[in-house]
Parts: sequence; C-alpha cells; structure tokens
Amino acid sequence: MPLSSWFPSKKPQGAGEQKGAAKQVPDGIWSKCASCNKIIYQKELRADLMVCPQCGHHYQMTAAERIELVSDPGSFEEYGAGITSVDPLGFEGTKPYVNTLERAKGRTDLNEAVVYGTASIMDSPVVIGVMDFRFVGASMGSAVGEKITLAAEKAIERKCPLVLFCASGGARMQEGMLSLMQMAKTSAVMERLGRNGIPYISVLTDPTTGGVSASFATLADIVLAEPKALIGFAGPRVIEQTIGQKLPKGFQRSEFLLENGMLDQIVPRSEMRERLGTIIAHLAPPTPVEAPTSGEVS
Amino acid sequence: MPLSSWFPSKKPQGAGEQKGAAKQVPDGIWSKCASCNKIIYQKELRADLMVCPQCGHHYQMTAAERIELVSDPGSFEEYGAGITSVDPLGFEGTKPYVNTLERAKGRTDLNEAVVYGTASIMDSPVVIGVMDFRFVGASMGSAVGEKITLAAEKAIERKCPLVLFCASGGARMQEGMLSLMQMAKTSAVMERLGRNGIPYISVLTDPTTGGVSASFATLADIVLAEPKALIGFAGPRVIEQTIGQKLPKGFQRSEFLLENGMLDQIVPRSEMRERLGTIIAHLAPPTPVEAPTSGEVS
Amino acid sequence: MGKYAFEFERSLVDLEERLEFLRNEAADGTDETASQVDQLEKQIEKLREITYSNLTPWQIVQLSRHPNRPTTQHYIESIIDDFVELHGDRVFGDDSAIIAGLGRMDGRSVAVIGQQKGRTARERVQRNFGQPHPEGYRKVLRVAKLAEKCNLPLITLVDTQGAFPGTASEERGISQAIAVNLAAFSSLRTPIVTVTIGEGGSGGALGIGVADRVLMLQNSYYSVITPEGCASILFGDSSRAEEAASLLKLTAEDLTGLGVVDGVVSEPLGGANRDPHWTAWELKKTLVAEIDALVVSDSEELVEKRYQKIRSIGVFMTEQGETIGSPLQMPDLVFP
Amino acid sequence: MGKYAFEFERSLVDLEERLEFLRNEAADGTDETASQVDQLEKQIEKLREITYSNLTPWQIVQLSRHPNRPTTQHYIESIIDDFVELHGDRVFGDDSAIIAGLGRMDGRSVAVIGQQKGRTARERVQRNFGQPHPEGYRKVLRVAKLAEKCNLPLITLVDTQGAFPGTASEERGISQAIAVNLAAFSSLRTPIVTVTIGEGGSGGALGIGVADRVLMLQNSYYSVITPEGCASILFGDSSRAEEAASLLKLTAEDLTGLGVVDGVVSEPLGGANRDPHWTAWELKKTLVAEIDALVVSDSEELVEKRYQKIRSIGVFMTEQGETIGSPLQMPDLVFP
Ligand SMILES: [Zn+2]
Ligand SMILES: [Zn+2]
Repeated sequence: MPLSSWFPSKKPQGAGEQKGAAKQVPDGIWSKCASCNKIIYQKELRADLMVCPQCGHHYQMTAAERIELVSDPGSFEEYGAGITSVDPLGFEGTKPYVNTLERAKGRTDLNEAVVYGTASIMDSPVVIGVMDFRFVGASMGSAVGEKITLAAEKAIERKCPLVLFCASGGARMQEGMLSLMQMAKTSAVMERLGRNGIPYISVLTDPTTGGVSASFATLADIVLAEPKALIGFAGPRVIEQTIGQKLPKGFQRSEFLLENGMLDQIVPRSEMRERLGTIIAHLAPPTPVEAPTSGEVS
Repeated sequence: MPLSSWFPSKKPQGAGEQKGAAKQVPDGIWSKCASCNKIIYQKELRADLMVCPQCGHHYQMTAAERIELVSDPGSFEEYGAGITSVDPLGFEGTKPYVNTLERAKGRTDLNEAVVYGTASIMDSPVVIGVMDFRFVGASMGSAVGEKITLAAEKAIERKCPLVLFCASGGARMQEGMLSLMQMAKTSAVMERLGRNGIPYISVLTDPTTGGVSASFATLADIVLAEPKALIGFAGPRVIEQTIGQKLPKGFQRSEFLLENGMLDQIVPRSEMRERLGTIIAHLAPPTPVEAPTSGEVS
Repeated sequence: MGKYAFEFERSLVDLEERLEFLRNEAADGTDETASQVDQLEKQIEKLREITYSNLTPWQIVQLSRHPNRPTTQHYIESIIDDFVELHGDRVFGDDSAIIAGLGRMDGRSVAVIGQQKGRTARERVQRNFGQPHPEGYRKVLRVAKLAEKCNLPLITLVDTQGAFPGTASEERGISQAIAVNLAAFSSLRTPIVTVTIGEGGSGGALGIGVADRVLMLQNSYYSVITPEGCASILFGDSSRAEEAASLLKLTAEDLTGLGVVDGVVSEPLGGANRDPHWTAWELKKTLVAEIDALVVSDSEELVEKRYQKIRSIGVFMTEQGETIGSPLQMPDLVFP
Repeated sequence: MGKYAFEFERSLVDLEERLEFLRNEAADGTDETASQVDQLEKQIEKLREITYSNLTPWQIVQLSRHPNRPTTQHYIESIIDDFVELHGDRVFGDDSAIIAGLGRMDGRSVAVIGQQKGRTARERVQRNFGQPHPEGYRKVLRVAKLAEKCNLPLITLVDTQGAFPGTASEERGISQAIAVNLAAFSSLRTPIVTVTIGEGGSGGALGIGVADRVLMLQNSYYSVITPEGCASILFGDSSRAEEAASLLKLTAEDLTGLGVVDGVVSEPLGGANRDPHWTAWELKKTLVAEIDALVVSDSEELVEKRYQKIRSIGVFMTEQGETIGSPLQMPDLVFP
C-alpha cells in the first residue's frame, strides 16, 4: 500500500485516551514548544522530523512517519492491517470501550495501536513494527499483543531481524487480565525469536511504560532509545505517591536508563535510520561471508 | 583408607605460607580465643567442632576434620591423593617454592591443598572435595586445579552431586600464570558439570578469597558459607590501600555476602551435615520418584 | 482483640461473638442457654451461607487482602517438608518480599517461590508488604533455572499488589527483570504450576506467574491493575474501587471464563483466614494432582504446550472479521 | 612536552632529541650538519637495537604501561569499521572501564570487547584506569552472548592492572561476575581470540580472556599478580618489583613456553607507542588470520577443542610420579 495513505491526515491529533506524561505535538501553524516554551512552526517541526529546532525535544511521531523515517522508500509492506480489538469484558467505565476504540480509529486511520510489516533498512530486509501513541495511548490489548507476536513470527519465518519502535501508556485496562497476559504472550514469542537466532532491536520512544516496558520492549538484543524519552514500569505519579516526594529531574528518562545499564545507546532521530542500518548489517550480514581474504588497514 | 590416618597429628598447626586474615587455631592446652579473647580449652574447642564455645567463632578445620564432620562414617574414599605440585617456573623468592611445598607436606601429611573423593552424606552419594588452609594457604596451583577438575569429572561420571568446601588465600603465586589459568580450568569444568545436570554445592569457609572465590567457589548452584567467614576477591588490606580508609566491620564477611545476594544460606558448623543432606536429597532424590500417590497434609 | 471484619461481615461477626459469650455461659450449665446456643448456631450457619455464597468482586478483593489471610510462608510450612530457603540474586541483594527454595511435597522434590506479605506488622514492613524489587525477580529466575536443571517441578504462589513502584525499583530495572522472567518461564523445561493465593497484582504477579497450569484460590483476585488504580484513572476517584472491581473481571470465576485461569481451589466458607489448615490441605491435594499430571510429559512437549497456551490467550478480531478467543460478553456486544 | 622515557631509554631519547635539533639545523643547509645527522641516525639505530632487543621482564612491564601506549579504543578505531558501541549490563549500570560493541573487520562482522585505560588524564579517571567493576564483566557477558547468538567471532583486548579492588566491587560480587564469565566463555559457541595489548592483570584480565587463541603483543605482560604486589608479599617491599617481574615469568615469550599463550604479535622496536598505526596493522593481520582459521570449525568442535585446551593447562605430578605439562625449568629442578 502507498505510504501516503498512512499519513496522519489533517484531523486534530488527540492525546489518546490515556493521559501519559508524554508531550503531545503542538497544534496549529505555530505553537509554543511543550518542552522549551519557545515558538516553533509546524512546518519547521515536520521538516526537522518532529524534533524541536530550538531545544531538540523529540515529539511523538505517527507509525507512518516512523516507517517513512527509517525504511527504504517503497520497501514497506504492511501485514495484519485489519486486526482489531473487540470488547471481551463488556467494559463500560465512564464511556464504553467500544466507543473509545471507535474514536481512536476515526482519529488515526489505524485499526490498532501497532503497525507492522516487512521492509528494508539501508538495503537489509527486516520485519518492522511501530506503535502509535495516538491510538488509545498505544496501550497493549489482545490485538496489539497478537500483532507484535505475528511480527516476531514473521521475522522467524523470513529469517530477518525484527525492529520494533515501542511506545505505550501500558496495558489496556479495558481488556482486564487479557491485556496483562499479552505481556506473557509477547515475551514468550521473543524467547522463541532468540532461540531461532534472529536479531531483535527495540527502540524505546516517549513514552514506553507499564506492561510494554516490562515485556517485549526490554527483551531485545539491542535496546536503543530516543533522547529524553520517558521509560519505566510504574508511572512517575504513582512513584511520587509511594515515596511521598517529588522525583528528581530526568528520572525514568533515556539518559537515566543508559546510566543504569538498561540501554545500549541513545540515538537522535536524525541518526536513527543509519544507526539501525549499521547494526542490522553487523548482526545479520546481508550477504554470506566470503572466503577469507588477508586484511589491510583501511 | 581409615579416616584416623587423616587426623591432624600432633604437629603444630602452622599458619601456612600466606598470612591470610584468617584466625588460626590457638595452640596449647588452653589459649585465648582469637576472636573474643576469652580463655578456651583445646579439648572443649575440638568437642565443639572447632567453634569457640564462648563466641561461636568458627576456627579453620583440616580437610580430614571436615570430611569426618559431614560424611557418613566410613563412606569416604579418597582419589588422587598422590597428585602434587612441581615447580614449573623455578621460582625462588625469599625461599624456593620447592621448600615451601616440602614444608607444607611435612606439616600436614597432605600432598596438596585439596582432598577429594567419593562419600555419602546422610545416605546420598556425593563427590566431596575439601580445601585445607594449612597447605600453602590453600592457594590454587596446577595440582589443586587438576584435583578440583578431577572431582567435578568424577561427579559427572558417577552422576552424583558435587560438594566442595572452599578455603583459599588465592592463587599460588609461585606458579605464575599457570596458577591464574586454573581459574579458567576449574570454571570450565563446572560449566560442564552444569550442562550435565549435576547439582553442585559449595561451602565457603574462612577465608575464601582471590582466584578461588572468582572461579569454582562461586559457580555452585547453591552457595553456603560458615558464619563470619572472610569471602572476597581482593584482600581487605589491598582494598583499604585503594580507597584510603578503613573498611567497615563485617565487610567481606558471610553476613555481608548474604545481604548482597551472593549466598544462599549461612550454616553453622553444627548444622552443616544435616543441611547438606537435606539439600542433596532435594536436588538429587536418592531413589527414583515413585508413581504418584494422593497427598495428605503431614 | 476483636475479630477483624469487613463491612459486609459485620452482622455475622456480631452473632459469632454473641455465640462465644453464650457458650461460655452454657459451660456453666443451664438448659436454656444450651438451647439458645443451638439456635444461634443454626442462625449463624444460615447467615454465613448467605453472606459468602454470592460475594461481589469487591468483597472478594477485600477477602484476598484479609490481614489474617494465610501467606506463602503458611502454605510452605503446611505442605512442604524439609523446606530449604535459598537467598540472593547473585548480583545485588536478597529480596525478602519473595521466598524461594526447595522442599518435598508428598515425597516429591519441588522448588517453591512466592511473594510473602508478612503475618505481623513488623514482618510486613520487613517484607515490603510483598512488593518485590528487581532483585526479587532475579532470585526467582535463579531458582527457576535450578529447578529446570534438576528436573524439579516448580510451584509459584502469587500474593502481591504489584512490584514495588519506587525509585530503587526503576533504577535497577524492574521492567527488565520482570520481562526476562516472562520469557524464561515460557521456555523452562520443567513443569510449572502457579496459584494466586491472595492478590494477583499486575506485572508484579505475572513476573512469577507464567505456568503450565494457572490456578487461583477461590477468594483471590488477579488483575491488570488494582481496583483503586483503575477507579483513579476512570473516575478520578480511587474510592470508587468497588465499581472498578466489577468492571475488571478479576475473580477466579470470570478469569476461568476468559481462559486465563485453569482451575479454582476451594476455600472454607468465609475465606482461607477462617481455616488456614483446611485451605492448605485443599491446595496440597490440588498441587499434587496437577504436578502428577504434568511430570508425565517430556520436557519438549511440555514447553510446546505451554507456549501454545500462552500464545492463544487474547480476544480480538482477525482481518477476516472473525473473533478469536472467548469474550465474556454476548456476540452482539462485541465491537464493531 | 619532552618525550616520556623510562630510565633504560634515557640515553636513547637524549640522542633522539639531539637528532631532531640537528635536523632542524640541516634544513638550513650546511653539509656538515647533514653528515652529522646521518651519523647520528646510524648511532641511534644501533642503540635502539641494543636497548630494546633484550628487554628484561621489568622493562617490558614498564613499556606495557607506557602512557602513550595505544589503548583498546585506538585499535578499535584503527581496525574495526562502523563500530557500534553497546552499553550496560541490564542490571545495575554501565562500566566505562570496558568498551564493548559490534563492527566489521576486513569485511567480516565481529564483536569486540576490551578494557580501556584512557588516553588523557581526564579519560583515565573517567575510565577508572581500565579497572572494571562487576557491571563491566556483566556487560561483557551480555555482548559475548549476543556474539554467540549471531555467530559473530569475538575479539577481546586485555589491558588492565586488574578488576577494581574497591568496596563497590566486592558488594556487587566481583568474584561471581568474573567466575561466571570464565565459565560462559569456556562454552561460548563462537570463535574467541584474545590479545593482551598492555597489562594482563590477574583475574580482572582473565575475566575477558578465555579464548580459542590467546595472543599477546610483544611488550605486554600477563601475570597472576602485579610485580609490585608480588614483591610486597615476598619481600615486604613493593619497590622490589623488578626482581618479582623476573620471578613471575610474565612475558609473552615465557608464557608461550609454558603453553599459556599461543602467539605473539610484533611491535615496532621500542614499543607500540612508537608506531601505533603500524602496531594496529600487525594486530589486524594476525586477528584476521586467526579468525579465518577458527570460523571453519563447527561450533561443537570449536567448544570441545577450547575446553581441552583449557583443561590441559597446568604443570603437576601425577600419582604415578609423572610430570604433566611443560615446566620452564629442567627436570632436575622439578620437585621433589
Ligand atoms: Zn523546544
Ligand atoms: Zn571466642
């Protein structure tokens, strides 16, 4: 399918249902940056890959934008686009889950919070999956769990690396325990992926929290993150309530995770495509290794 | 061979060549306890398994004493008793290595710093190895590495658990790199032991340091220690020199390691035999599991 | 001290206290009090039946948190012989919110792991109320791998509100520690049976809960989020937990219907706290039977079955518009 | 700044400085200075030959610690294309005393791990002088396992006085971290080549040094204890390190004789610091050849061979009185 059809449309970008700590993309022709408060122009922001030209803040991207960002032009072929959530519990809180889903679909042109398919990155074939925070806060319900699982299975079948861009407000509460069990399901398939010798790279983006952070997102061979992304299991407010004090600045941000040994690298968005391409080429050389030749310093 | 022939003789118990932080057994009919300074009688000390009746300090034991302590009477059969060190480097420091070895042999009736063989503990067959600090500070040279390796190989061959009582001042400097490489050798055989599904229990006694602590001693499935044993990689004095201050009381002692997640249990000497027996029975049930019977609360 | 009672148990407990008083009098001997005792006993039995036979989800949550509810330690002491506790993650520390070790159940060697909330106020603090840090999950992994190596069936007892949501937890990688366990348990080559004995709180519970057989005690709950947390998100008011408890389908019965849970272990009327010994006996009977059934498969087959079981959990709609899995609701309520 | 020189290099360096001065003069043009330059060059060449061709063990130790000696980072930059550094142990932290990552060498994907001492005073402090903590060894393990998974040959570059002997190191289990690596490397199903490029200090070196092929740069050393530490134990005087260095048999030549080391990589006369580029070129040639030779075996065979190699290291006397292994000394000096 043409990538353009993925593009985010002119519809207003809603915050999704979960109010994450994530900063949303400013609306309108110009706006104040949610991070540095300086004036930024939408056009400039988009030209800079949704990175604030003033302070470098990485705004969230749609699944389509990320796929365009990192994959070779025209290489992406989507799978499982029609897979979608149902309402297994008959969940009605302040509003029925079915309405929540309907609205998310309308807003995003997506059927679920993750998009996956085959593509190539700098000429290496991969299976790529990208979560989209606009869709119910990229929370993980049964359909997301299934699509992540299918993506991993596709990578096993194709014998090519799996690349997942993660983002999530956590589990999809409206599916109750079925949602929690997607942590087990996605982790189990990543274990299979590993036993099949398939390289797996995850990229944690703002925000990656809860059940997604405590399952497939952190099980990758190589874990990258965008700068200053919020990454953690418990939400900052829950932690503040528990410990009875404010969290230090930078807590649960990418830089904090790198220091604590949880990340391999923090990669700015502008370098993401090339870095991924290099890593994939190292882990899964595109051509079989040639007969040995004697080396010279390059 | 009769166990009595193992017994430590009336020869004075030397401190070995290395001056470890370990407290040596007091000499004579009575003496001050090296730990609590109270008067203790040799006879009483021996009756209490070389544990100070006043303060519970666990004095070092000879290999023979430990074997008698934990194995079923008459069950121990020694292997490799004749294996001994040579002087591969022609090492002459303040005194030739050959003299050091000769003296250690004379003092201990041992040929090396470790004794191993087959035995049973509370009716479960095991391979047991015990290091003896009196022999050149139970430092690990080629012969010790070989005997530990043979013990593990015997456990694989017999398909029965391996139990090692560890004690060591570290590598045997006089054998240079050959000594260091025994860390690799003993670790490699423990890896094999594990892949063969053989349970391995180590008991760290005072002191277990240096190359022994950084190889087979800490690779056991279950790591026990005697109370207040000094256990660590670097010696306390080296650390004090590095950090330029006194170490806190209890640093690198069993209780410190337990708190830091490095030990399964601290077991007083009086309970060692039974605890080992229980663990071995759990890990390697002596008889094949019976056909299922329905259970009742016992 | 008076018996601990929830709101919905109040009148029952009042009667029980009255009964106890009368019994003391009856010991003195008049026929009248003896007959009163008799009558009251019948009345209590009836009321107990009414109070407990149709518990709401919220009442079950309350029972699962009863301060006298038996803990992991209780079950270990009751049904495991010669238990040997193992400590430490070999990396950083030993987490006392989790008990792990080896023992014998009905003559068979097993490994047992469970969150321990504590039985006294003091123990609860020392155990961090059963809320583990990363080192707890890493200890679990170590013991689980030992069970695998020595072919010991693994029993896990779930009883936690969740992993501890504190700074140290995040610093030392609680996400990663839980994720690694989910992956490792999915391929562990030894039988695993898990039982939620009290609270099954989110990822902190699941971090020891991937298994061949997933059981729950009758008055335990298992949920993606605490009812309070859910109420706080939905209604901005954590005191509306009772409503949230109903929405979340967190009872053993609902979860059996959803295919998440394989079986329910009975408790005495009124909850495990009313007869911890009896409950342990029920639990043991069940565990022995489940393990007996699992040990017969070879480990390849066991792991493959477990994988397929985990793989199949979830309810969603395929591209062909077919609903996979079994929703609790009637088809006409299924979206779209 | 003047060139860094050890005592034994003093006269050589003096001449070299003189030569440089003369060359500047010669540029101005008199025939006399030109011929002086010529003569001096010859003299220097001869002296260099004399100074460096029969280095004592202690002189080698000194060269191995030369402040301008090329580091792991230098070799990575020189011989690895598109290096991607990987960070973190996934448990506690990231240890900057160890560099680990992926890259391409001569067109082949490889994993590279090495201790990094630092090239400037500032970097040395930041790298803790190349003395790792437990998290460093755990990062190593993680990257080694990745290499195994993806069939990448693993190159390790040893350059450390040892694991850091501090309180944090002991608290977080430095013994255990090293031991686990020794065991894991022994069975890693991918080729491993290790090269001591500077100091090979005890267990802290060996913690990344178990390999199919164990190489040393010509002026590196590998020892069970630093000469200073040995002198301190033997003589109660760490300043007698020179004597200790001779006793320990820590040079590449001696260790080849003992069967501990498989090959020596040449350095320019005077040490790697005199031509880091040339040394990197030599190292790369050797590494490419070694890896080419190793990748042809299947992994079972590779691991079995590696095991037998490790298993056979050591010199001792059997029960039958036979000496196993090859001592450096003549038989008549062998005990007893
Ligand atoms: Zn900005
Ligand atoms: Zn005493």
